[in-house]
Order: sequence, then C-alpha cells, then structure tokens
Amino acid sequence: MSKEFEPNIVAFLCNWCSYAGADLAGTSRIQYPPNVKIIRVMCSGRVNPVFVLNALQQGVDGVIIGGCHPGECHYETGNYLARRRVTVLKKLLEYIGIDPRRVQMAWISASEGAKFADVIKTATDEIRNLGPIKKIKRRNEW
Amino acid sequence: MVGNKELQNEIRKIMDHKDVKYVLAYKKGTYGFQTTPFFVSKREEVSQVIFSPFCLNNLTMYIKNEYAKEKIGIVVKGCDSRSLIQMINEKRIPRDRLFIIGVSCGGVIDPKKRSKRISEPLENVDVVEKDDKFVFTVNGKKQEIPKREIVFDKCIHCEYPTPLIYDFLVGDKIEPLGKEDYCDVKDFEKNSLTDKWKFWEQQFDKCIRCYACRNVCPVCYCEKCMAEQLDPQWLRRSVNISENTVWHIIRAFHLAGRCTSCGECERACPMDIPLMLLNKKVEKDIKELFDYNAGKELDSKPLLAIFKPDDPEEDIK
Amino acid sequence: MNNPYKPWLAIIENITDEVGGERAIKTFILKFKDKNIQETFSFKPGQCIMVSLFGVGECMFAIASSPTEKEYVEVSVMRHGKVTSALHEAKIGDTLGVRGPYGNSFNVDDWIGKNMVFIGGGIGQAPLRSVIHYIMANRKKYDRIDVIYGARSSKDLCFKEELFELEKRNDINVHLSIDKEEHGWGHFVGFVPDNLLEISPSPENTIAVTCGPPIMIKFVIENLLKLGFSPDQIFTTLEMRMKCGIGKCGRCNIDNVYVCKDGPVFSYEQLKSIKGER
Amino acid sequence: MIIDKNKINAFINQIISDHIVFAPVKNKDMVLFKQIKKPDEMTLDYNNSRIPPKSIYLPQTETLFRFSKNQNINLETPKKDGRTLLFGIRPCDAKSLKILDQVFTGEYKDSLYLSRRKNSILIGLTCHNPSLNCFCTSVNSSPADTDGLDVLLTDIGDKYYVELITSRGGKIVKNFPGFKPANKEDKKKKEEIVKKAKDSIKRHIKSERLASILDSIFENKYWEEIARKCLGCGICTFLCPTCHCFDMQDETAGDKGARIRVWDSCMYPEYTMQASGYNPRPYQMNRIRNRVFHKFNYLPKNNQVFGCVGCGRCITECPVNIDIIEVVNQAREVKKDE
Repeated sequence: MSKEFEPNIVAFLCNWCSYAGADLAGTSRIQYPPNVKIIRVMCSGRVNPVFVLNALQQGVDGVIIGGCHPGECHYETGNYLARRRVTVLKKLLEYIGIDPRRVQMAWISASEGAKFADVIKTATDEIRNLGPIKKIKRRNEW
Repeated sequence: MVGNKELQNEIRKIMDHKDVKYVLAYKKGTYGFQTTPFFVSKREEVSQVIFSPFCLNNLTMYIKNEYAKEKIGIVVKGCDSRSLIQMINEKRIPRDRLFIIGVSCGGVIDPKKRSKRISEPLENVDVVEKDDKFVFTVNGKKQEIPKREIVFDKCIHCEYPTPLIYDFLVGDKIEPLGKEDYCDVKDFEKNSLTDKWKFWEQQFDKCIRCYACRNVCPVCYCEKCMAEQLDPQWLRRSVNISENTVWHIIRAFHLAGRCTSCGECERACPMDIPLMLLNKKVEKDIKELFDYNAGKELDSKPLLAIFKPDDPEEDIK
Repeated sequence: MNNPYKPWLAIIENITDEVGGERAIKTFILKFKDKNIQETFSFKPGQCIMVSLFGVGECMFAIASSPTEKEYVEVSVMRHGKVTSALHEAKIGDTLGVRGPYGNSFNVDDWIGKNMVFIGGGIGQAPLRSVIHYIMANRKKYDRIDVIYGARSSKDLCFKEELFELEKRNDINVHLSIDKEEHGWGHFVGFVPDNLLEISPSPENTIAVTCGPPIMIKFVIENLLKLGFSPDQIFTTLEMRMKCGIGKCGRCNIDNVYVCKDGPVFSYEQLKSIKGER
Repeated sequence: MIIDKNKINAFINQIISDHIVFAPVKNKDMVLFKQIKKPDEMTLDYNNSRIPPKSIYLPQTETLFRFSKNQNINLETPKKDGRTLLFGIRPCDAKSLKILDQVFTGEYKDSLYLSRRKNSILIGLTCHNPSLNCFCTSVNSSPADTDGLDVLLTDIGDKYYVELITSRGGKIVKNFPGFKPANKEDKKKKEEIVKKAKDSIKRHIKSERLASILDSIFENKYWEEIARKCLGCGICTFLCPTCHCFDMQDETAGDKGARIRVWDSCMYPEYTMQASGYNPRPYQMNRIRNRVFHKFNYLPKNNQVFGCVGCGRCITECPVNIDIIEVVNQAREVKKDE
C-alpha cells in the first residue's frame, strides 16, 4: 500500500460533558486527528449497543463513547448504566473475535479539551494499528 | 423420580380453584420419545399428564404471551423455575397469578445425544431413572445408559435440580448434580481472536434467521423485536455473515442478566448453532464483573438498570 | 425471459394534493421514461401497478386514471407506511419504478347497456375513478350512471374538483356525502351506506361497484342486498399486503385465490364462497 | 444401467469439469447441499439434508436487480449462474421442485428461478432407509419416485442401479464410460430394495378427500387447539421443500443498492401485517391454519398437487412436537362446520 491506512472513527459524545469537551478542544485550537466523526447524543446512556454494532457494520473502524465522569452525569446515572453496557458488550465482542479496542469508552468533562484531543489521538493510533474492519462489515455486494 | 399420579393429583387440586384458565404440563408426544407441551383445561384431560426425562420444553415460554386475567398453573423443572423468577422480577406476570408445580428433575435427555445411542422407534418406549443411569425400554429390549452421557450439557452442570420457586413440589428435593464451572467458555476464551472469529463465522454462517431462538426464549418478549423494526432498520433481512453476527450479538446482549441458561434456544435451533456457548459467556462475565445472577431470587433488580459506583472500569480512559 | 421484478423507470409529471393532514392523499401523474413503453402500456379499469422508490421499497396501487388516457397513468396514494410516506416526499421530476399492470379488472364490456352505480368512500374512489372516466369516455354504451361518494369531512374528499365538475353535467348523477355536519355543506350528511339507501337506485338492469374502507363495503353490500340487488350484480375490490404482485411471494392469499393476480376485483357472488381472513 | 461404486468419484470428477456440482456435505450432525470441488467432500450416507435443496434454486437471499441512484437511475439484473448439477437429491425433494416450478411459471414467469432450474440436472438417490417421520407414500410419491429427476441411482450393494429418466440425464450418463448395462439380477435387487424401503415407512397421512374435509372444518376451534403450543418460529416453513414465500426489501449503501428477496414465513405476524396496522391473520391460529390449508387444500385445488412431499423435516425439527401427520389425521375426526 502506498498510503498508510487511515481509520474511520465515530464518537458518540454526550451533550453535557464530552461534546462540550470536544468544543473546547476546538476553540482552544488543540490539534487532534481528523479521523473522528462526532455524533452528539444527550447522554452516554443513550448509546444503544445497536448503534455501535451498526456503525461497525457500515464500515466504521472504531467507535468511541464519551460520557461525563462518574458521579457527574447530567442525568445522574446515565453514564453508570452506559459503563455496564459497554463493559458487557466489549467482552462479548472479544469473545466473538472482534478486537475490543474497536470500541472505547472515555470520561471527558466540559473542561477537558486537552483530554478529548488526547483520547482521540490515542484511539486513532490504536485503531490505525488494528487495520480496517473486516469481520462484521457489510459487503454490500449484490 | 416424579410419579405421574402424584403430579396429576396436584394438577387436579389446582383445577379445583375457580379462576384457573389452564395448567401447563406435558403429555406424550406424537411419536417415539417425544413429549409435548399440554394445556390442561378440562379435568378429564389430567390423566394424560406425564413427567419424564423426555420433558425437555421450558413451559414458561408460553407465559410470556399470556395476558389473561385468570390464573395459570404451570409445571416447572429446576431450570425452568429460574425463568419464571426472572419473568416475575421483570413484572411480566405477577406471582399471585401463578400456581407453580415444581418437579424435581434428575436431568432431561438430549435428543441429539440420544439419537447417536438409540434410534427412535415409532412407539413402545419407556425410560426410568435408576441411580445415575437411564434405563430405556424399546420394544421390550432394555438398555442402560449413564445419565452424564445422554442428558443436556446444562444438566451435567445443573445446580438447581429442585425448583427455586413453587407452590407444590412433586418428587423429593435433589442435591445439585454438578457445579457450573464454565469450563467450555473458559476453554474457548483461550483461543486467539482469529480462531474465535473463525469458529463463530462458521456457526453464524449456518444461521437461517428463523428466530426460533428468540421465539422459544421465555424472556425474549419485546412487543416489537429490533430484528423486525423497519424504520430505522438496524438489521437487514438479508441472510449473510454481517447481519447474522449482529443478530446473535444483540440477542446475547439483550439477554445479559436475564438468560437463566434453560438452553431452549440451542435446542430449538434448526441449524445446530451452539448458542449456549454465547449465553454462558455473558452469564459468566456478569457473575464475575457485577456478582449478578439472573432468575435466582425474587425481587432482584435488572442487571442493566442498576449500577454500583465502583463497578469495574478497566478499559475506560 | 424478462425479469418480472425489474420495473420500468417513470417520471413524476405532476402531483396534486387531494387531502391534507395526517392521512394525506396525493395524486401522482406518472409517465414512463421509455416512449415505447408509454405507448404500449395498456390496462383495464380496476387493475393495479407496483410503484417503486429505489432504496425504500414498493407498493401496489390501483390505477386511478382511465385506460383511454394513453399519455400517463395516475395513482392516488394515502400516506400510511414507509413507502407511501417517502412517496409523499417525492417531487415533480423524480424518477421511480413502475411495473404492471397486475390483477384482474372490472368487466366493463360485460356491463354495456346497463345502469351503473358507483359507491366509493375515501381513497377507495381511486379504482372507481378509472372506471368512471372510462365509461364517460364511452358514455353512449351505458345507461344511467350514479356516483355515490363520501368521506369523513369535506376536507377528506378525494378528486373534489373533478367530482364537482361531474356534478354539473346532466349525463351523470353525483351524490356526495360527509360523515358529520359542516357549515356550508349542501349535500347529504351521514355515512355512505345511508346515502345509498337515501338514493335507493333501482336494481333493474344495474351493476353496483363499491370500493372503500372494509367496514363501509360491508354495510354497502348489506344495503344493496336490501335494495334488491343480487350478489352477481355487486362488485368490489379486496386488499391484502403484497410484495411481488405476481402470485409468487405468497402473502396475499385469501382462501386459494391470490388477491394480486386473481383479484382485486370480485363479485359479491364470488366473495361469498371465499372463506378465509381478510 | 449400473455403475460400480468405485467409479462414482471419477464420474463426479468428470461432471465437475463442466458443471457447478452441488452434493450432500456433512456439517457435524447435519447434512447440507453445498457446492463441491472434489468428490470426497460429499457424503452419500445420509437420510436427507437439513435444508432442502430448494435453496439452490430459490436462495434464501437473492438479488432481484441492482440500482444506482446517481442523476440517472440505472437498473441491472444480476448475471445468471452457469450449468449446475445436483447430485444425490432425494426423490421427495426432486418432487418438491416440480411443485415449485408450477408456482414460478404461469402467467408471470420468474426468470431468476426458472433459468436456474432449466440449467440444472438432477441426479437422484433412492431413499433406501427412510427416516421415522418420512411419509412420502401418503402424498403420491415413493422412496424411488422418478418424478422431476433426470437420473435416479439406487444403492444395490457394491454398485448403483441407474435409471435414465430424461434425455438430458441420458446424455450425461452416455458421456461417462463407467456405466454398464444392468442385468436381471441387478434389477431384481433394486426392486427388492425399493420395496423394503417402502415397507419401512411407518407413518401415513390419510389423504383421501382431504381438501374437501378441510373445507368443512375451516371455522373449527381445532385450529386454535393446534396453534396453542406453536412458537411461530417458522422452522417448519424454512425447512419445507415446497414453501416458497418471500419478502422483498431494498438495501442501499451510498448511491448504490439492490432490491433483494429473502425467504419469509406465513408463520410470522409481520407477513400479512398491513401498513395501517391491520392484520388479517392476527393470531397464530390463523397462520397455522393457512399453512395447513395451503399444503392440503389450496394447492390441491389450484395445481392438483399436495403442497407436501412427505419429507418429515417439519415434524423432526419442530421444537414443540407439532406433527403435520397428526394435525391432518386428527382434522378428519373434527366436527364439521355448520
């Protein structure tokens, strides 16, 4: 390959913390990889595992779920519930043979612009190393 | 071993109550070793009721679609009683609408294992339990087979041969037959990601998406399953490895903390997909991570609707 | 052998808003992209076409225009599910797929020389419109013509302008109705079956054709029988979920008939012997 | 004709060179029809395949046409498959394909199915050891029925007895030198084996006047009784060799997509659910009755055949022991509608 593989990453960010964190990273002009496409959700607890799987099916190489730090959820418990779900889902993915690093979770507060950039950077590097997703991607060959 | 007479008597007692719609039990099936679910609604039908090691259906599956106001009687084995506890906890059916007849069960016979040992005749069959063996009588000829070799895998590791919930118990309480050590899951976990995928790819490739695994499951009762949702359509209807895999991940995930390992999905699967290997994995994880057991005690809250502030979070940044 | 599932491409030539609101109805004028197909596409009143929106799906609609109109076909669509909603979002000039015509038809030739009574309700007027237009184009061949049509309210009337125009003519009798009293409504108020009794057409040498919601059809047929119509003088159409449109996919059977290819038109005489859910 | 068993592999090798060959392949505890590249991939020691070979001609998922949605919409029919040969199909399944042929021809011809059928040769294998739930003899068939086949092989020990049924079949046999004329002994042996197979079928449907009997009990509560324990899982329809119902769906990715068809089942509530939410067959009772009637009333009325070939798959695989033989036989005992 002449060009290095660049992963496609989708980040589901909660409206109150992580999305504001991403916003801060932008206004503070902190550089982070352009591989990530952000989808704003009201709470990390809104992220249905189906969203994650569907993203992978559509050829996204990695998914990041960003929520408020434990104890700081705008809805009090959403991120705790998301944490349980994502933990179970990742274990299950690994068991099926899909690298669990393709699904990542991070706590990013509204003031952590730098952390947001850092999370994206590390995740992008990690997922770049994993290579393009193949296993549950739709082939779309009719 | 459960006496049919005793069981029938209990059912008659239930039917004496005025507001009983029917009693769910078993009767002899249409051929060979088969038994079949039986909705007993008339007294004169009670004499057809049986219980034997061929009674493999989890009858609680029929409760999930039952919205009647009357009471329902039901015969449950140890494993089935856990489904019932789970359904009561999920408020699918109130406890006081049920008359539960527990039957102690020394293991049910796996038809797949059985067919490799004894070919199925049309009729004239019988089986009795004798210590740790089953004695089959087929057309007058007797054959002994050790239980462990012919019961379902779930029975080998059965920790609850006596139902955990019942109004009447038929048969004596039985000591656990084995211990769930998740050895199959642990063995499988040792494989590399590539080998794991290779295995599941082969399994899911067989899937014909009949959704028998869902329909037979006592706790799969969403009014509209995500698999049938059209707008947005998460799952395409085409049968290929991508959609099949996602279906099986979602199915296993939706049963996290709800599956009680009754094994009906795997038994019903027409394509022999080892679904229990998937369900057991989730069961093991949630036991380790959250110290959670589905369908063990009444009034426990659903796994994914509760949390502890110090739940494990090894991978979170 | 041609692929029977592959539609021809057609362009939306015009869109008319018939009814607004939640159960909106629009009428689409469709023209085949291929001139040859437009010229050779022929159908009989009562027949249906499958309309496709690529990427969304397909739906069967009764053709609402007359076979005598060779330049285009018309369908009237009520917003209901996925495909019809998407169709309502479509714009003039959009390309869609059309295959057909499918199903049987009203036997307009057998009815020559007879009186005709059309009883329609709501969107059910669409297939009737095709016959009415056809008969008006061949007016001399038929005797007296009555059109009884009603909807929930004046806003829900389909093909309104057209019906008001027809009303002015003296070679056709149009009887409109709405379910509930409305200010300024000069016609009948009440349900269509009641309007039918009010008008009481004579069964003598008459054919009655009815189409509309199932419950309306049920009472219309009851009332027609009361008026002395015999079962073989009454025609109606049936509806089932359809996918293939050509009797292969299975789902539209009622008893041993497939509505898509053996229907949708049935005489009440035939319907009486068809058991099964509908 | 006959062919020695040890020459079968050479024969298969020859046909593989100019056909896509499907044959029974073992997959753990079940057998499925798969494309084979080498003769040793197949197994001929089997009762019947779990999924009927209808899946070769009516694949579970099939592209009807492709479209691209740029400014100009383009439609394209998928390419046709090459010549295929199905080796080792059981007579019941071959008969089922004839029933399906009737469905897919008629006024509107299904070119996708029919072109696959037209380009396919069926070499059947006599069912010398019918399963417990086989009842082909009740539905106008037998373990050595030649209906729908091009060639029928019967295992007579160390060789196969070969019957040529069509000229297509004759051609393929002629092209391979391993086939020899049969003697009287071979023929006798074959007849014995077929008779033994027939006699070993223990289960039967009483099929006389069945369509009219069913007509008279349509409204009976019996169907509710049958449907009560039904899961509505659809295994019986997916695994039925004569069930052909399908759903059609559009799939897209970017500006490209396709309309596909996938197997559907009349046992599902969504099957008849209309966009308005109205469902003419709302209960499992309606659906199971439709299934039984389709097989034993509608098809006999419309096409003069039973929609059932007696393969027994629906009985064996039903998780709750709904047994079509009993369903039909007991239906005869039910009180007639008023």
